[in-house]
Amino acid sequence: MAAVLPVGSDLSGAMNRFLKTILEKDIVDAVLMPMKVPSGDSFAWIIMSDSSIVDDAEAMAPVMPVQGARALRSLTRKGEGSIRVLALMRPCEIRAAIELSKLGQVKTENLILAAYDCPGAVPMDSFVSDPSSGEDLFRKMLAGEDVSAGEVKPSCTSCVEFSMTDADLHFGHFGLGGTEVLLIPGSPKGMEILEALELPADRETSIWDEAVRKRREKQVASRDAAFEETGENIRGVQGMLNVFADCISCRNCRAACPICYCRLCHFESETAKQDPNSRLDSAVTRGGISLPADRMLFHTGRMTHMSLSCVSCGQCSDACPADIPVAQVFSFVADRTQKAFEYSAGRNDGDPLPLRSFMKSELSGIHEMVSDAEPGGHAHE
Amino acid sequence: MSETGTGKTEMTARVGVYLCECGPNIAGKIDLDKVMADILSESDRYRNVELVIRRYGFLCSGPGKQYLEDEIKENGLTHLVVAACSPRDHDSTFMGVCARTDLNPYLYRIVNIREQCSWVITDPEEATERAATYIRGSISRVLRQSSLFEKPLEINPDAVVIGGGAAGMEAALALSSDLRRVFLVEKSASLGGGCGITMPQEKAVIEDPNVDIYLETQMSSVIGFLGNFEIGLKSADGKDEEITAGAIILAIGSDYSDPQESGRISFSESDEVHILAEAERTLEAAGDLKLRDGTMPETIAVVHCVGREEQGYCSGVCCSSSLKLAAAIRRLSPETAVTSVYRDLCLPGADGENVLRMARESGVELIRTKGTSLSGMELDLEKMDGTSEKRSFDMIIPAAAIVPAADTVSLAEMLRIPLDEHGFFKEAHRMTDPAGTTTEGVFIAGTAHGPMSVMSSMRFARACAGQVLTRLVPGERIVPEVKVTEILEAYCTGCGNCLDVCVYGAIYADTDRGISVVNEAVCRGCGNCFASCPSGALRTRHFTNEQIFREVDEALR
Amino acid sequence: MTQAESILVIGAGIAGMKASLMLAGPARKVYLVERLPIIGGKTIKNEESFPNMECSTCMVAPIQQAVLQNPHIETLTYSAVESIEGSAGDFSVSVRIKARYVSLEACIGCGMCFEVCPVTLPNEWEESLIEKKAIYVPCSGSLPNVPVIDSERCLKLNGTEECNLCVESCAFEAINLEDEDRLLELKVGALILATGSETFDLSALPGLGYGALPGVYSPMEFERLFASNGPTMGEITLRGSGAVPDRVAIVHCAGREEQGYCSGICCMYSFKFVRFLKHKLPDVQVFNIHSDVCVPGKNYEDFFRSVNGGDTEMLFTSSIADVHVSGTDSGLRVAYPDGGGVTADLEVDMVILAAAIIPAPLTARLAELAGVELDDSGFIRTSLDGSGSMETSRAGIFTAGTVEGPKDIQSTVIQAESAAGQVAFLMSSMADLTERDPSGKSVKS
Amino acid sequence: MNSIVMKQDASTAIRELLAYLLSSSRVDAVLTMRQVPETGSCDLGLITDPSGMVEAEPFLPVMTANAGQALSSISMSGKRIAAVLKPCELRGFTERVKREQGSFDNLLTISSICGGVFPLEKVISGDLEKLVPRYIEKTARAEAPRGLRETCKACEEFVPMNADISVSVTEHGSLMHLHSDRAEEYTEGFEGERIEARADQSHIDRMMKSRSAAKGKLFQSLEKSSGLDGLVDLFGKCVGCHGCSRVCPICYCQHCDFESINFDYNQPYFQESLEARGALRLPPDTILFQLGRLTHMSFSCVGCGMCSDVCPVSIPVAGIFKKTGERTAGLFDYVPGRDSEEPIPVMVFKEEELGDIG
Repeated sequence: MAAVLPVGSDLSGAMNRFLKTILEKDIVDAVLMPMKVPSGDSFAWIIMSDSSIVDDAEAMAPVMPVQGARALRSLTRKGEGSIRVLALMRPCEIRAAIELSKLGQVKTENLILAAYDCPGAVPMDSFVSDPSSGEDLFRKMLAGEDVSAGEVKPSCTSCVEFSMTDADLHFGHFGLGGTEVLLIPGSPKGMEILEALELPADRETSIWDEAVRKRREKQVASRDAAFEETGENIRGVQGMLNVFADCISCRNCRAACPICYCRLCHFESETAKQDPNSRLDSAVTRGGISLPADRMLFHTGRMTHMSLSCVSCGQCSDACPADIPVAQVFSFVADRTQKAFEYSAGRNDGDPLPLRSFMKSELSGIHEMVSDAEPGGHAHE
Repeated sequence: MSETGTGKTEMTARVGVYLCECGPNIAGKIDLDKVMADILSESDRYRNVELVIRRYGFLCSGPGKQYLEDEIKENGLTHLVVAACSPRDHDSTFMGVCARTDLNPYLYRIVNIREQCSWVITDPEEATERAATYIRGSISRVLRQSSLFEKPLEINPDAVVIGGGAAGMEAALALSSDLRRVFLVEKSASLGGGCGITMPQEKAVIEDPNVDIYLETQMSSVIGFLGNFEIGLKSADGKDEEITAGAIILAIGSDYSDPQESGRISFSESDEVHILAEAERTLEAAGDLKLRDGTMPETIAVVHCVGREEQGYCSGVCCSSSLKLAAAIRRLSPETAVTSVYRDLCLPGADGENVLRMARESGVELIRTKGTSLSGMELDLEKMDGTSEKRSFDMIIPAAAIVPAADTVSLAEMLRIPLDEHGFFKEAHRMTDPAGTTTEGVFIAGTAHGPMSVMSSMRFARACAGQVLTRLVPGERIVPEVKVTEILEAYCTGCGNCLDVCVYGAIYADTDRGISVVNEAVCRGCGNCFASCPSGALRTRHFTNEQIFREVDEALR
Repeated sequence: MTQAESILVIGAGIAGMKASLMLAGPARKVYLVERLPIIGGKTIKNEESFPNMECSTCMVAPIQQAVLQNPHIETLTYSAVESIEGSAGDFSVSVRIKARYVSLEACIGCGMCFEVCPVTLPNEWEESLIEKKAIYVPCSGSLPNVPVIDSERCLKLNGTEECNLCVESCAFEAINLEDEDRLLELKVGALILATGSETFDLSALPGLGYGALPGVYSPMEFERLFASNGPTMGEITLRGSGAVPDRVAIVHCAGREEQGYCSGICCMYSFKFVRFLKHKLPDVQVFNIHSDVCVPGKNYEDFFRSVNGGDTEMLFTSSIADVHVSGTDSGLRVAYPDGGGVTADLEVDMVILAAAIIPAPLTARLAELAGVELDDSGFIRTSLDGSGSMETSRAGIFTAGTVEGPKDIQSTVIQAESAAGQVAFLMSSMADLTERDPSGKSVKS
Repeated sequence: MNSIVMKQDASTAIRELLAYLLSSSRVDAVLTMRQVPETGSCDLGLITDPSGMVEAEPFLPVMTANAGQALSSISMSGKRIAAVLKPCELRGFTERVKREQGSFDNLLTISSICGGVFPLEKVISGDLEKLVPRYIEKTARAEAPRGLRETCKACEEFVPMNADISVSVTEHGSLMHLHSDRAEEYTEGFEGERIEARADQSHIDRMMKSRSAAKGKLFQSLEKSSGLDGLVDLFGKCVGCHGCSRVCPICYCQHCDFESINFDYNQPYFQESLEARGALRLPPDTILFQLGRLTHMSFSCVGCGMCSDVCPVSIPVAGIFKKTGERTAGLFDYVPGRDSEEPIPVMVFKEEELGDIG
C-alpha cells in the first residue's frame, strides 16, 4: 500500500516541494539532491540543510555525472553518521549505496535512501555538448514516450532494476500519466516519514505494478539482446583484446565506479608494479610490449574484485574517453558471477558479500580433499 | 655515501655473500668458484651496490661464526646473504652472529643451497646454475629488506581461571603465589564443579590469600594478548568489573548427553532411571540409593556406553566410575543384585584393573553385549554369542557421554578460538601442545578440552599452570613477533576485509579515522589479511611483495 | 642454604625435551642427560604417530633442533647419572659422560667412517632387523648427527688388533681413539625423571611363537619395518623369505594378563598398523583379534571407525590369554576362543603382537639412585597427595612421561608441562625464601 | 650541424634507423607509436625485435599516452633505449628526470618539428585514414591542418629542445639533424648521405606565426572566465575523477594527496559547513583539486593536451593549465623541459628573490 503525492504542473517540481516540506518540518537535517552547475551543462550532488536552496535543485536530473553512491560514500565513510540525511537518487545509485554499506563505506543508520522510477539517463558527452536537447530528451523519457535507443545511455536500455529496490521510500510514477506519484514505504524509516507528514498509506498500487511489470518485460528483452551481442564481442581472449584495444589506461572507469572504493588500487600499488629490468626482460621475450603496460591485467583484475557488487549503473562507459563499452562487458559478466553465487548486488536482505562468507556446501569439494590427508598428515611414498 | 650530481647523497649498499662448503654436502656437488664468478660478473645489475663474495668451510662451526662476525665488521657490511643449509637448522645461528655486530639481523638472508639444491639435483652443472640463481634472487630480496627491532613488552603475571571445578581449583593452587594473583571465576554459586564429590582442594583454595574467588560471575568481554589481557566480568546481580591478567585458563568443565538422545533408549519421567552422575551424588550424600517410594531396589542395572554412538567417541571414564558405583552399592547393600552391561571395558592403567577386580570381588554381574536398548524399565541385551535376552530391573543407571559445556560456543567466539569437530575447544596441537589454543595466552584444562578423568583434568590444569609459570615470569618481559603486518593509514579505507580473515583477532576497526588497525603485539604475521586486501594498503614486514617479486624476477630470468 | 639455579632432566625423549625447553632461560640452566648417543626418544622410532598420523620426525625434529640450539640447555648424550645426593633446591649429582671417541664439534656426520669399519653387529635401535658397524649412528636422521664407537666390539679398543681404518678415513680428524669417560659433578635445584618405558618381552609368551616363528613380529619391529629410514626403507617384507604378506593378524593385549593392567595405547597403535598395512599393501587382508577395544577420549574413536570400515576384520575373543600362534608349512595359524568360547583358527602369513607397555629395565635402578618409590607395576609413583602433582616420593624430584606409567604422547606432554610448572614454582618459591619482598605483596610490574 | 639526408619520407627513414639501431644492438629497445593495421588502433610500443618495426609509425599525429610518462621507469632500467618523442613528450620527460623519475644516461632521444596531434575522439572515430595524408601534406608546407588538439594549435615550442636527433620535414626534403656525440656514435654505421645543414628557419618562422596567432585566440577565449566566478564556471562540472592528473606526464605522485585520507571528512566537518553555508557539494573539493594541481605542477606544464582528451565532461583543462603555467613559469623566466640541468623554480631560491622578505 502507498500514500499519494498530487502532482501540479510537473513531476520533478512536485517531488521538490515534497522534499522541501520534509526539510522545513525538520523530519531530516538535510536532503541530498542533484542541482544544475553554474555553466548549465552538468549537474552535481548538493547536500542542503537550508530549505530555500531546494527550489534551485532538481529532484530528477537527466544525466548522472557522479554516481550517487560515490557522493554518499564521501559523506559517511569516516566516523559515525550523525546527520539525518534523505538522499533522493536513481535505483542503481541506491543499490550501489546498499552494496557499499556492506563494505563499511556507507553508514546507513541516519540515512534515508529514497528512489524514483527511473526512465534512464542521457549520456554524459552528448548532454555536455548540447544541454537543452538533452533536457528535452529526458522530459520525453519521463513522459514515457519512445526515444531511439541510440540517444539513451547504453546501460539504461538494458536496465531491469529501474523501479522499486530496497530503498526506504520509493516515488512510483510509471503508468500514472504524470498526474500523481505514489509514495511507497520500503522500511520503517519510510513509514515514519509518511506518518510525520500525516499522509495515509491507503492507496493500492495495482496500476503502477502493472506498468512496471510491462516495462520490465520490454527491458528484459532488450537486455538479453544486448547481452547476446556483448557475449559474442568478447568471446575468447582475442575478443576481449579487440574490445579493449583503444584503451589508453587512464583509469577513468575505476574512478567513476561507485563500487571501486579503494584509495590505492591494487593495480597501481607496488604489488603490481614491475621492476624496470623485468619489464624490459618481458619486452625482449615477446619482441615488444605496449605501454602503459598491463592494460588487460587491470580490466580483468578490477572485474574479479568488484563484479559481484556491480549494479550495472553504466558510469564506466560514460567516463571512458575511448568510448569502450566497459559497462556492457562488466554487467554481462556480473550477471553471470552473481547468478553463480545466487547473490544479487544491492539487496538489503542480510545477504553477506559472497567472497567474504562461505556456505558449508561450497566446501564439499575441498572437504574430501582435507579429510583424506589427516591434518598435518604426510603421504609417505 | 657517494655524492651525486645534484648534491644528493645516495647510500651505497655493501652486500656480503658467503657460500658455505659444508664439507662435501655443498662443495662436493656445486662448483662454488663458478657461482662466485657468475654473480660478480653481473654485479652492475644493482645500482649503488658493492658485492663482497667469499666461500668458507663451515660457517655454522665456532670458528665459522667468528669469521662471519669479523667479516661483517671489517667490510662494514650493510646486508648479509649466507648460502648454506636449511633455515630450520641455522637461521637463528646466523641471526645471532648479526646481533653481535651492528648489522640488524633482519638485513640478512639464508639461502638453502643444500637441501634444496646440492642434495636433490643430481647433475652438478644444473645444481651450480640453480645455486647461482637462488643467491641472485636473495641478493635482490635482501636489498629491499628493512631493519626490524624487537620491542619487549612488560607483562602482567596474574592469571584468570574460568570455572571452579576440579581443574579450575587445581590450576589456581598451582599458580597462586606472592608474585602472582589468581582470579577464580565460577558461574554457579559454589565451587566443586560437575564431578559431584567435594574436592580436597576446595578448602585450600578458599583459604589461599592470593586467590580472589568470584562466584555467580561470568566473563563478559576480553581483549588483549599473552601478558596483557583486559577482562570484563559480570556477576549474576548485574555488577560489572574490569580486571587485568596475563593468561586465561578455561576450566568450564562439561555436561552429560541426554540418554534419550540415542534412538535405542526411551523411558518416561516416572521410571526409576537416574544417570550415573546423579546416582553418584545421591549415594555420596544419602549413603544409599533408594527408589522414589523409599524402598531399596532389589535389582539395579548400570548401562555403559550410552551416547557413544551419537557423540562419536568413548568418554573413557564412565567404565571406571560405573564399576566403582556398582561395587559401592554391593558393599552398602549386599542383598541388591547389581549388573553392569557394557560393550567394551575401557579401564587403562593399574587403577583401572583394581576397579575391575573390586567390582568382580563384590559380586557385580558383568555382561558384555553387542548392543543394548532400553524401553521403560526393560533392557534388551544382544549377547556376543548372537543370542538376545530381555531383562527388567528395579532401577536403571545409564552412563551418559560427556559433552561440551553449554557456554563453550560463546566463550570461543569471545576469545576467537575455534572448536573441534565434537564442539570442544580446539587445542593448538593434539600431541605437542594439547593445553594451548590458537590464541596465545589462552589455555584449556579439564573436560573443557574433552572427556577425561578427574586425575587427567588436574594434570591438564597443572600443564596450563606450567605454561603460565614458565612464560609469564614476574619481572621478565616477553618479546612479541617482529615480522607483523602494518596497515598504511594513507591507503586504508576501513572496508574490514582483513578483519574477517584474521584468525588471531589482531585487527580492530577505528571508526573515527575510518580505517582498520593492527595490534602488533597480537599479530603473528601469518599474512592472511595481506592476501585479502583488494588495495595495496597492507604490508607484512620482512615479506613485502616488493621483496618477494624481486626474488621471483631473478629466478625467472 | 646455597641455592642452585639449574635443573637436571634425565631422558631426552619428548617429555624430557619439552620440560627442558620450558624451563631453560637466561635465569635458569638445564642439564639434559640421555643414555643413547642421540635425542628424540621412542617417538622418532614411529614413522607416524596417531591420531594425526603426522610424520613423527617432522613433528619432533623442530623440538630436537630447539633443544640442540638452545644456549641454556646443555645436552649430555651417551651419558648416565651415577649418584644423586642432597634435597630440594640443593642436589649434587654425578654424571658419567661415556667416551664417544668422536668429537661432537669436529664431526659433520658425512658417514665416510662407516664403510671402512670391518666390524658389524646387530643394531638394537632397529630391533636388530639390520646390522651396524662398530662406529655407528643409530639411524639416518639422528640428531646430533655424530657417530659413537662401541668400545667392546671395536678391534682397536678391545685390543684384538691395531685397526685404524676409521681414523684414516675421517677428513676432519674427528675420531680420537684415546677418548675417555668424563665424570661431571652438577649442583642442581630439582630433577625431572623422564626415561620412558619398554614394550613387554614377548619371548616370555611361548604360546604366541615370538622368536621361534620368524613371521611373528613385535610392535617395535613392525614400526621399524614401516619406517622410511628403517631397515627396509619402509617396504613391508617378511623376515627370511622377503615375501610380501597377503593376510596379517594383529593379536591384542599381549602381556596384559602377566602385567595385570591394560596399557591403554596398544589398541590405537594396532589400528595405526592397519592403516600402515593398507597404505603400503592396498589388497592385504588384516584381522584384529581383540577383547576390549580401549579408545578413550575425543580424538580416538573417529580413528578406530575410519579403520573399522573395510580395512580390517574385528575378531572378538572371549579370552585373549588363550590365543595361540603356531607355524604351518605355508605360514602361521592363530587359534583363539571366539565370542561363544568355541576355538576358531585363522591362516595368515604374518602376526603382529600388540605388546603391553612395561617399565624400562633401568627404571628400578634409577628409582633406587634417586631414592624414589615405585608403584606395584614398577613405574615411578606420583600424586601421593591425590592431587595432579608430578612430584615423586622425594621432594624436589619430579617425573613425566611413560616412566610414570603407560600413556599416549598427549598425556606425556601434559605431564612434562605440569612437571616443568612445578619445578618453576619450586625454584621461584626457593628464591622467595632467600629474597622475600619486604611488603609481602605480590610484585606486579 | 651534421645532418643525414633522408631519401624516402620521414617515417620510413626513422623506421629504418630504429631497425638499424636494434639489429646492430646499439640499443636494447626502441619506443615509438604503432598502428595495428587490422583494427587501426594505435598504441605506444616498446619494441625489441627489428621485425616489429613493420607496425611502427614514428610520426603518427596521435598521442594515446604521453611517451615521456611511459618512458620514465623504463629509462631507469640501465638498458639502452632509443625513443621517438614529440617535443612536449621530450620536455615532459625532462621535467620527470628533474624529479628523479627518469634518466638520460642510456637514452637516445629522437624528436621532430611537430605538426601537432589529433584529439583522441578523432582517433577512436576512425577518420585517421582521411586525416593523416592531408596532415602530412599541410605540415610539410608549414600550414596547420584542421581538427588538431587545442594546445597543439597554440603550441610555440614545436621545435625540439636538447634532443639527440631532430627531424625536419619541409618541401625541399627531410633531414635528420645529429645534435649530440651520442647521436653521432649511434648512427655511425647507418648509411645515408651526410651534409652540413640546419633546419629551414623560414619554415619554422611561418609555423611560429600561425601558432602564436592561435595561442592568442585560445588565451583570449579563456580570459572571459577569470576570477572566482570564472573558476566555478570552468570547473563547476568537474566530477573529481582525477583522470587529468593520471595521464599528465608531470603528475608523478604514487598517491595524490587529494585522494588521500587528508581529504576525507567526518560528519562534524559536514555539519559545520552546512550550518555555515546551508549547502555543500558532494564529493567535496573537486574545484580545490584543480587549484591544488595547478599549484603543484602548472609551472612545469608542457601543454601536451592529454588532460583535455580524457576529461569525461570535456572541460578545456589543457588550455587553462597551459595559460596558467606559462604565467607562473614566466615569473621565474623558466621554460619547462628546456634544459635538464635547470632546477625546478619552486625547489630553489635565488639570493635576490628574498629581497623584499629580508
